[in-house]
This record gives sequence, structure tokens and C-alpha cells, in this order.
Amino acid sequence: MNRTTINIAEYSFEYDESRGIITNSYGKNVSADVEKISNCEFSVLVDGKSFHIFFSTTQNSPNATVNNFIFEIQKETFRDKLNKKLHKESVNNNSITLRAPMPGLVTKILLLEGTAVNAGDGVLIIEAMKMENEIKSLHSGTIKKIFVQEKQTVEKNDQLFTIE
Amino acid sequence: MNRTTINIAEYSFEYDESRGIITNSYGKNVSADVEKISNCEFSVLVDGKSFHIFFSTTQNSPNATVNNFIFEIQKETFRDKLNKKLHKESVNNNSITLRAPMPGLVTKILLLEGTAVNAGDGVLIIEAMKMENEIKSLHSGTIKKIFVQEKQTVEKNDQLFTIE
Amino acid sequence: MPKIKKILIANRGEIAVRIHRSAKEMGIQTVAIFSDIDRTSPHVLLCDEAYPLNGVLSSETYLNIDKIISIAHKAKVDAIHPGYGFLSEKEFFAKSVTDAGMIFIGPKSETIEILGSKTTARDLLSKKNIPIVPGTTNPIDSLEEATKVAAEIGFPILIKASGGGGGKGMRRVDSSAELPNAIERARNEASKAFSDDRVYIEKYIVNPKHIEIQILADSKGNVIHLGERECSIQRRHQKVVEECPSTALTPELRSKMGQTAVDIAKAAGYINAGTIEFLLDANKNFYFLEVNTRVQVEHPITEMVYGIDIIKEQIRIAEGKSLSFTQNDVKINGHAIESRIYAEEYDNNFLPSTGTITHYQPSEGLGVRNDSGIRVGSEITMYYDPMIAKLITHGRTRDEAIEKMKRALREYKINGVKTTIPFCEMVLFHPEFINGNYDINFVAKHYLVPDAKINAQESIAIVTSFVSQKNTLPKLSDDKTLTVINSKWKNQLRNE
Amino acid sequence: MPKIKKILIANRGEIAVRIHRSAKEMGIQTVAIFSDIDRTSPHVLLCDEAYPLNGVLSSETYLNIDKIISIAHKAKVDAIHPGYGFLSEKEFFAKSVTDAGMIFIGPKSETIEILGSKTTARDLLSKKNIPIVPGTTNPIDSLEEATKVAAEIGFPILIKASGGGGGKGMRRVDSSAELPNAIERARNEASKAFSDDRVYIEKYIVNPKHIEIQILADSKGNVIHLGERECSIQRRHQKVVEECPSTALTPELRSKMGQTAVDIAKAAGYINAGTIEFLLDANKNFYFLEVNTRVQVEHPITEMVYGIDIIKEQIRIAEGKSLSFTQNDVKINGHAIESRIYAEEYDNNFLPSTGTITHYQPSEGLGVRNDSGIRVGSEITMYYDPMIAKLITHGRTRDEAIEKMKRALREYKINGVKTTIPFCEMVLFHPEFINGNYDINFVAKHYLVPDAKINAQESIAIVTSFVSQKNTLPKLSDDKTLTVINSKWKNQLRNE
Repeated sequence: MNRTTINIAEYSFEYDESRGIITNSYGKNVSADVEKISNCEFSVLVDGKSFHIFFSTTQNSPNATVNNFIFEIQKETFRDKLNKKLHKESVNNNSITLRAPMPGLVTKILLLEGTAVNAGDGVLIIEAMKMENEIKSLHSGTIKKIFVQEKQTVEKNDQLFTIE
Repeated sequence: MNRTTINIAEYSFEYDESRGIITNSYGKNVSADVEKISNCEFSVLVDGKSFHIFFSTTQNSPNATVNNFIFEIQKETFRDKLNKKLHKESVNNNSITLRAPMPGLVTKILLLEGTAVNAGDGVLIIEAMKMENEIKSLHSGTIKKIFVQEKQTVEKNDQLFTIE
Repeated sequence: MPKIKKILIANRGEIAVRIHRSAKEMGIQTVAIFSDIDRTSPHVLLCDEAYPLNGVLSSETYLNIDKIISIAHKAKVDAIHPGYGFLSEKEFFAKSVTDAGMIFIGPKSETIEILGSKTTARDLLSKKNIPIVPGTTNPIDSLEEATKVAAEIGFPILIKASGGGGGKGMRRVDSSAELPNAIERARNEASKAFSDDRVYIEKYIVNPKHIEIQILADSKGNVIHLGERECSIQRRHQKVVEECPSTALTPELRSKMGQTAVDIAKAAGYINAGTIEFLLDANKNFYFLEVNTRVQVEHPITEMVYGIDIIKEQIRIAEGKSLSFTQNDVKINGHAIESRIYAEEYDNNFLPSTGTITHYQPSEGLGVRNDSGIRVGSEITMYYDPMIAKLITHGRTRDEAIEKMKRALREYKINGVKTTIPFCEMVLFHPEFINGNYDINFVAKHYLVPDAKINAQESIAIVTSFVSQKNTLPKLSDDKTLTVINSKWKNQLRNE
Repeated sequence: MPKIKKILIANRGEIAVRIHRSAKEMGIQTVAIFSDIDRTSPHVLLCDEAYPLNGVLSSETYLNIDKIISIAHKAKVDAIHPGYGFLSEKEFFAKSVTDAGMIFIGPKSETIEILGSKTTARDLLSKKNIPIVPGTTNPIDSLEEATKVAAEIGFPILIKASGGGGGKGMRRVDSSAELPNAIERARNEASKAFSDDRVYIEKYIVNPKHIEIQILADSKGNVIHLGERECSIQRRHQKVVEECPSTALTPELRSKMGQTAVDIAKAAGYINAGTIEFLLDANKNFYFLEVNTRVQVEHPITEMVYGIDIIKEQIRIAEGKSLSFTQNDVKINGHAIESRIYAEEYDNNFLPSTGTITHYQPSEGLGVRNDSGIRVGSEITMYYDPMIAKLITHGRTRDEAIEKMKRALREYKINGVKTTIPFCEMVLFHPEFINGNYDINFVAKHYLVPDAKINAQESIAIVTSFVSQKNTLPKLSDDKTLTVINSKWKNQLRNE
């Protein structure tokens, strides 16, 4: 099946690649005059309204920028969608892993593995662009594992620690 | 022989591709810190002096732009150079062909084939960007052939007419 | 009083972008129109809405009134701004817009018509004692008539072709002895150039400066002027470098010429922004040339010096608002210069230069303004005017404005076409420009193809990067004397 | 009097470019220095000369005095401009420069030293009757002492950590009953954050505005001020949006605060440009905070309003010239606003956003200035400050400057990193900013993640272009209802 569902904010579209048709969630065919300017830059006219759209692949998922606001584009095939529905209940919600929100240097680990934490407690500090960023636990629980060490550089989305 | 001579204005350089050495006409090796920014854009430091160089291939020969001045780059291999020297005398200088200095529309042909012209006489008019450009003969003689017609569009460097 | 909520901008390039900006700052929605070439031009990308004109030639796009009015209806705009060029001075366009029930941001159709014809304009103004270049408006019929007219106005005189301009059929005559031969030659040239051998006579103004006065006139009868612009640096009778104020005007002369411009506007029942062009001779006599019944290309230098946004004033006037300031409120603040950046071969008689813009980084910083209609990827074609941008500098003094312009011209980076930047640099460095005594013969008298003498270091920079471009970067290890180097940072990235 | 002919700019980014521009306009040659990352940064491309610092970390590059002095000798410069940040407020750098026989463009080393320490600055100024936030400069030793101090200065008070800032170890206390517990908690926090549990007490200024005065002082003892800047819009104690003048200052208060700033400069024997920071409370009492002994990030708004180029004045003062204007010569002209553009996640607690700039087209037009240090291809790394540009607008009125800023923020196009532009837009549209009554708690009180609610048309634009990007452009012929279209012009080119 070569149909793909594309989600942007609250909007959902279905793209049928073989037939070349984009349909929105209300079943209406979508209409636009698209002109590619460069690999990352498009001009799009929708009912006369002019949009200057940029794409970026530097972040973990594809992003579109319109008027300096950045929107994530989520793509899923029909199979993904089905799988998600079927397995929704079996996802393990007991353990939560926090990932690095930006690249940087781990300058300090504030809490040890096994420590009990409350939501909002600082767990470690990442330094980037001359600023110290305290990475806080979003949940209460126990620190099960810390994946990084002091003085270690991390990339965006690297695993930092797991709370159980 | 994979040596190339590169001429820019009054300067001449020899580039030995196999050895990767650039030598100027005085036999000194040339020294610079070159950093490519994009396909057409370079930053070059020569003894600390900073140059921002652009290349363009839209013109008939390669051009380099420095500080908004444009310099043609002439390349010739040793064989070209030899050939030129040997055949210099046999080049036919009796007939001169004028080419279109820019793309445009031929709006008017002012003189007929066979007419005698003086250097500076207008021969035809090319309209481009709302402006009429009178194309003048640079030499005195007779118009041997006109290659274009009124209402014809021409590209840059298309043959316009020959003076003998 | 009608509040304008949405404007269609009936133009392209930098002026379309310029109008968009002021409209947005007033909370007005903007509608762009575009030819096939302009689908992704800055004015299309910036405006709130954009509609195709379908075609390339001016006649089928930006000059096509039917298409423009039809889009204006579809987009439900209240008003149309014509910019300059294209339809801006066509009285029938102004009429079509108002007939369609929309506001035309410019003078009334009748005003454009009267001032658009040299004959009717001269007739109107000569009645009001406005100084006009002495001469005939109608063609001269005989040598006798020519001799009589020449005697009346005094030598030197200028013979001009009735059929067209551009210097063809134009002859300066210094004495009555030269007259018969000069008329014959002028007629021959005019006949060849325009298939029309009629000529007329004007007084030849020796070494004049081109001085123009910016006026603003509201619909309540208030008319003020915003001083002068000097536009004497011209090539092919087109302005390239302008400044405000002019070094030639004393406050008294400014006031006198300004008042004359206001009188002309009042005589014509003028409403909206306009420019009155004059020639100013060495003895500070000034002569009316013509009225430009639209925003002028060089309006930004007046904006920088007087602190007034002329496009916003045009829109307010079109809404029926009164001017919010009087003549006494407007004051000169510093000095401004504009350099027009044309896609032209600066070293080859200003022939148009076409191509794709592969790099574009205009100058920035305190007192520097760039009004541009291009971006990286723009195609500069032969279909439209070759002016791609205007670089404007403002300083506390004329010296500072000049030094700023020199800096800004050098900082300007554009690749893909040749431009007039080296020409403008030549002007800004020329002693005759610096001392302010230049006149409209500046280019004829002083223009040398800008000195593109390259130095040894520049030539090394070009050659080494040219070699790098060909992907034949010399290997460092091969020869110690060779030093075409990549910086460490990039090498580091490559090794990852 | 030494005429400076060549300057080394000991900085990077927008301020290096900024300094280069003014120097060039004064006919001065410029020398850039660069870390490995900055080999092709704008300041390197623009300056006349550029030399490598070899390295990436600040400590091995822009903070390395030995390397910088060595390059300065090699390039034979007369003077060094430190910009802001990096070495600009290190008295030992100023000393190294003068010891090396060159001019340091900034205050004397001793002045920087005295004003750089909160303790010595307070000691100096309290003798001169300068209003300072009441409190202790030395750490408090006991609860008894704290109680005594609090009673003297009156509640509310603020407990602050001696070991460092950033809000850590900081506690507001409203009554003596809260004091013991608050001190204990503050000590604990300070100990954790700085391994130093010492704290001191200051009066808590309720909802103050951050107001700073720009001063210029020449070596002849002439000191003038260029009015104030309001910098109350801060996140993480860093300014983001600033304006000049402040809505809170009457001409009388401006004159009073200006005179106080001049008094401070004179007391410190200050020479060159400097900024005196104050807190202004709701009752218009103002308290000295600190002196920034270098050019300020937000200096452009003062330049736009007062028409004075602060960098040029710094250079002239460093050459030993007298100020060319008096306090009476400087006048307010209109209103200016600055929006700092940081590479930060506007929707995620202002975390740094790194990446490659794939598109960059800053706003332009009348009254818009963009001071930037990046270009297409720039790598925004975690090594340096995330501020990539400053967008400044100037209008005849505050309203016009605001409308212009809204327009300019919307026009700004940058791709590759997230920026603070949506944050700045939120500020410019906020009623509390528009009415001018905001204070330094604005972000804490009012900041909501900017509303990125997308409309149906925007979502269609994104989806259709996203599909195009994947090179899976739908074929027009397959299905009539589908209308992802290429413009004719491009198709035409493709067929050729």
C-alpha cells in the first residue's frame, strides 16, 4: 500500500503516491500551486494566499518553517497506523527515558543512580553556548540508569537517564 | 603534458596538475589559504589579505568577481600556446564578424548587405530590458553578410554581421 | 473617509516590495501580481496574496489593464498602487481603476493627462509665470522661423526631434551662422531614427544640474514640498547616482524652487505625491522640465533626510486624510545618497547583463538601506528593466554619507550578472562628485571605464580558488612549497 | 594626536562586522581574527585582513591574549577594539594591549578594574551620593546580622548568593518571620550551585524597569550622555527586546538619570563609551546596578535615535580627539526598538538550537537595520554565544517603530535553526509591551509559548510542498482534481 498519512499540528492528510492525490481528513482534495525554489525552499499559493515554506532535516524529524514558526511533520504509512492502534495498550509506560534536548557538554551530574526524584528535580547539567542548562526530571520516581558521565559531550536526543 | 597556463589581466600562472603546484610568471610558487564556501564562492587569504571570490559560468568564458569587478580567466594548455604561436601569422584578419553583446530582440536593421560603412556607423538595433542598443561597426569596410532579421531574438554572442 | 484594507500592487521588482512594506506597517493586506518569470520573485513571496498574469511580455502582464482589474476584483482589494513605470503614468489606467470602484493611489486621471503632455503642461504653466526652458513646443516650419526663435531666446540653442528622444536628432547650435547646416543634419538624423524629420528649438542650458522637488498634496488643498534631490549623474539620460540635499541649493533657493513646485502642483489641482523636475544653470536660474505624476525611483533619499515615508503618505492621501504636518514641520536631517544597481556591463557601454543571481548579499549596517527586488536564484532577463536594487546611505553630513556609500558599495556582493556598482564607485571617488560641482554632463566629461587593475595578491586569490573549483585541489603532501590549504575545521568535519 | 590607521577586531559575529563597518567609513584598515569554525564567517570575509587563531574553544581563540597580541604585532595594527563579551571587560587585556604599544579602544585598565568589582564600584559611588540598591556587599555572617540589615533597609528584601548569579540561591523575603527559613534555603541552594554557601542581602525592588544610560567621555574630561535604553524584556536575565527612549522617563527624569550617569563616569575617571545600568522602581526611584565598560549589545537603538555612530565615537576618543558635540547638541529623534535574534528553541525554554543556516534573508527597507554575523552556510555551534543577529527598527513615533518591528520580524527569513523571532513577535503584540508599563518580570508574568496555531491553508502549503520535496510530484494528467502545479515558466525552461 503506497498511501502515507501526514500530520501537521491538528491537520491530517493522506497522500496516494500512485495516483498523486493529496486528500485532507475531511476527504477533500487539496489544491495548491507549488514552486520549488531550492532544496529546502518552496513558494506555495493556496487560493491566492502566498506561503514561503522552508524545510529542515537537521532536527530529528522533518520540520517545516512558516513565518518563523516551526512545525514537525509526522509521516506514517497505513501499516504504522494499524500497528499503533493494535499495540497501543501494550506500550510500557513504567519506565521513561529522558533525552538530550540539545547538543552540549555534560558538566555536572547532580543525582546518583538509585536516587528518588520528584518531578522538577534537576538531574544533570548540560553546557551549550556558554549557558548552563539544568535537565530536570519530568516525572517522580527513581533514577534507574544514567547513560552519560561528567565531561562527556552529547548530541541532541542522546539518552540521558531513565526514571522508573 | 598536464600543465595549464592561466591568465588574469596582466598576470600569468602555470598550474602543474600532477604535482599540484601553482607558479607565477616570475617562477615563484604561489601561496594562499583557500576555503570553498559554495560552488561559486571562495574565501582566500593571501599573506593575511582577505579576498571573497565568486565564479560565474553564465558568460562565454569563466569569470571571477572580486569587489564587484569581473575578470576573465583565460586558460590554455602548453599545446594551445604552441599552436597559437605557430599559426599566429596565418589568421585571416580581412573579415571581421560582430556578435551580439547581449540577448535581445533585433528591432531594426539600419544598413543593407553590400553597404559601405565607417567605423562607428550603426548597423542594427537590439532591444533588451526596455532599452534600444545601437550596434555599431567597429571597423570601416563593406557589410558582407547580415546573419539576422528584424523581429528575430538573438542570444549573446550570436553572429550579427560581417564587415570585410 | 475610506480606510484602505487591501491593496493590489500593480508592479514588480523593488518598488513592489517597497510598497508592500509600508502597507504592512499600516496594517493593510497586500496583493501581488506576477508574470511567469516572476512566480518566485520577492514581491510574490512577501505579499499576503499573489495571482498570476500568465505571460512574459510586459504587454500581456504588467501592462495588461484587463487582467489587473480582474484580479483586483477577485482579490477584493480597495485600492491599487501603480508604483513607477508600467501603467503608473497612464491616465486611462487611473480611470479604469476608479471606474471599477477602487481607489487609484496617485493623482486624478485628468491631472495625469494634462501633465503627461509636454504641450498641455507648458501651456498650463506658462500662464502661471512658471519658468520654463524658452523655446517652441510645436515643430518649426522653416529656417526663417528658426532664425527668429533663436534670436528671441538667444544662443546657444538646442535643436530637438519631435519624433522621439535619446539624443537622436539633437544638435547644439552656438551661432546663427551654424543654424542652417545644423537644422539640416538634425532633420536627417531625426528622419532616420524616427521616420519623422520634424524638429523644435529650445534654449540650450549650459552645464545644468538636474534638480527635482518632491511634493505632497492632499485632497483638502494642502500642498507641501520635501526639498530637492539632485540627479545629475546620468548615463543614457537615466539617473544612476542621486543625492539629497543638493550642494547647489542655498536655503533661499530651496525655498524658492520648493514654492515654485508647490505653485505648479496647485495650478494642476494635483493630489498625492509627485515630483517636479527642473534644470538649474550655473547662475542658479531654474527651468521647469516635467512633472512625474507617481512615486519616483529615487524617493528613498528624501525619506532618509526628511524622516517621512512617502509611500505611507501616498496611501493616507488616497484615503482622503489631510497631511499630518505643515511646511514648517519638515526639516532636513543629514544627507542621503542613492546608487542604483543595474544589471549592466559597467565596462561595456552599459549594455544589459542577463543571467541567474547565484549569490546575493547586500550591504547592511547603520545608515544603509537596500531596496531590492531580487534574491538568490532570480533570473535577470531581457524582458524587464535592468534595475535590480537601490543602495541608499544616510549620514550626519554629506562626507559621512559619501564614506558610507563607498563602504556599502564595496560590501555589496552579487554574482551572476555584471552591475553598475563599479561605475557608482568611480563616481563616489571622483573629485568632481566630491566637490559637488558636477552637472548632467558628468558621465560624458568624466566617465572612464572603472579601473579594474588587479594586484598580485588578488590574482593569486583568483587563480588558487579557480584551481580549487575544478576539484583539482593540490595535495599538501606532494610538495612543501605549495600552500593551497584547507582550514582544519573543515578537514575535521570531513574525517568524521 | 595618534591617527589610527589599522585596527584589530578582537571579536567575532555581528559585533566584529559592526566595528569593521565604522572603521572602513573612517578610512581605517581592519584585521579580523578567527577560530577554526569561523574561517568563512562574515567578519573574515569582510575585513581587509584575517588571521587564524587555530582552535575552537574560546579559551584557545578569542580569549587567548598571547595569540591576539602576536597577530596584532604581525599585522602592524595601531589599535585593538575588543567589542563586547570575550576580553572586553578584562582589565588585564586592556593592559596587555597598551603594554604592547597599541591603543586599547575602551576605558583605561584601572577604570575597568575598579568598576568591574561590585564591591569597589559601590565603595567609590557611595562616597559620591549615587543612589545604590541598599544592602550589604559583604556576606552576612549570622541570622542576627541579617535581621538587623533587613530592618534597616525594610522589606521586601532579596537574599543573593555571593558565589554566583543566574537566579540560584536567590530568595525574596517579605517579612522577618520568613527570614530564618529563607536564609537556610538560599544557603543550601547556593552551596549546591556554587559550592559556596555565602549569601548577602539587598533591598528587593518591586517590579523595576531596567534602564541604562549611554555615556561618551573623551580624554579631555568632557562627558555627555545619550539618554536611556529600556531593557526590561529579559529571559534568563538576558535582554531580548530593548527600546529607546523608555516610556517611563520624562525629560526631567532623563536629565536627572543622565546627569547621575555623567557623575558616575566622572567619579571613575571614565574615558570612552560606557553604559550605566539602573533599576527604576514604580515610584521613579532609580538605583545604580553596574557599569558596562564597553560597547553594549543594544547600542544601535541609541544610534538610530540620536544619529550618532557610537563605534566611530569610541575610535575618535581613543585617538585622543575631543567630543565634537555637547550635551545640548544631542536630541531625541523618533523611537527605536531592537529584537535580538538568538538561535534558541522559542517553544522549549530557550534551549540553544544548533545547525547549519540553509537560508538567510533578513528584513530590509526604510528604518530597518540588521546587524548580523551569519550567512547562508554558517554553522551555529554550541561553542559560542547563540545570538546570531540584531534586528533594529526606527520610526518617527513609538507606534511606528512597533509596527515596523512587527513587519520586519515577519519578513525575516532564516532556516536551519530555531530562533527567538516568534518570542519577539509575541512581545511586540502584547498589550503590556504596547502600553509601555512592562517591567523586568514581563517574561515570568506574560510569556506563553508563542501560539503556533496553524490554519488550514498553511497546512495545505506545507503538505503539498513536502510531497514535492520528496521528488514525488504528482502528475497533472493523472487526475484532474489534483492541483499541485508547476508554473509555466519553469516548465518552459525544462522543455528547452
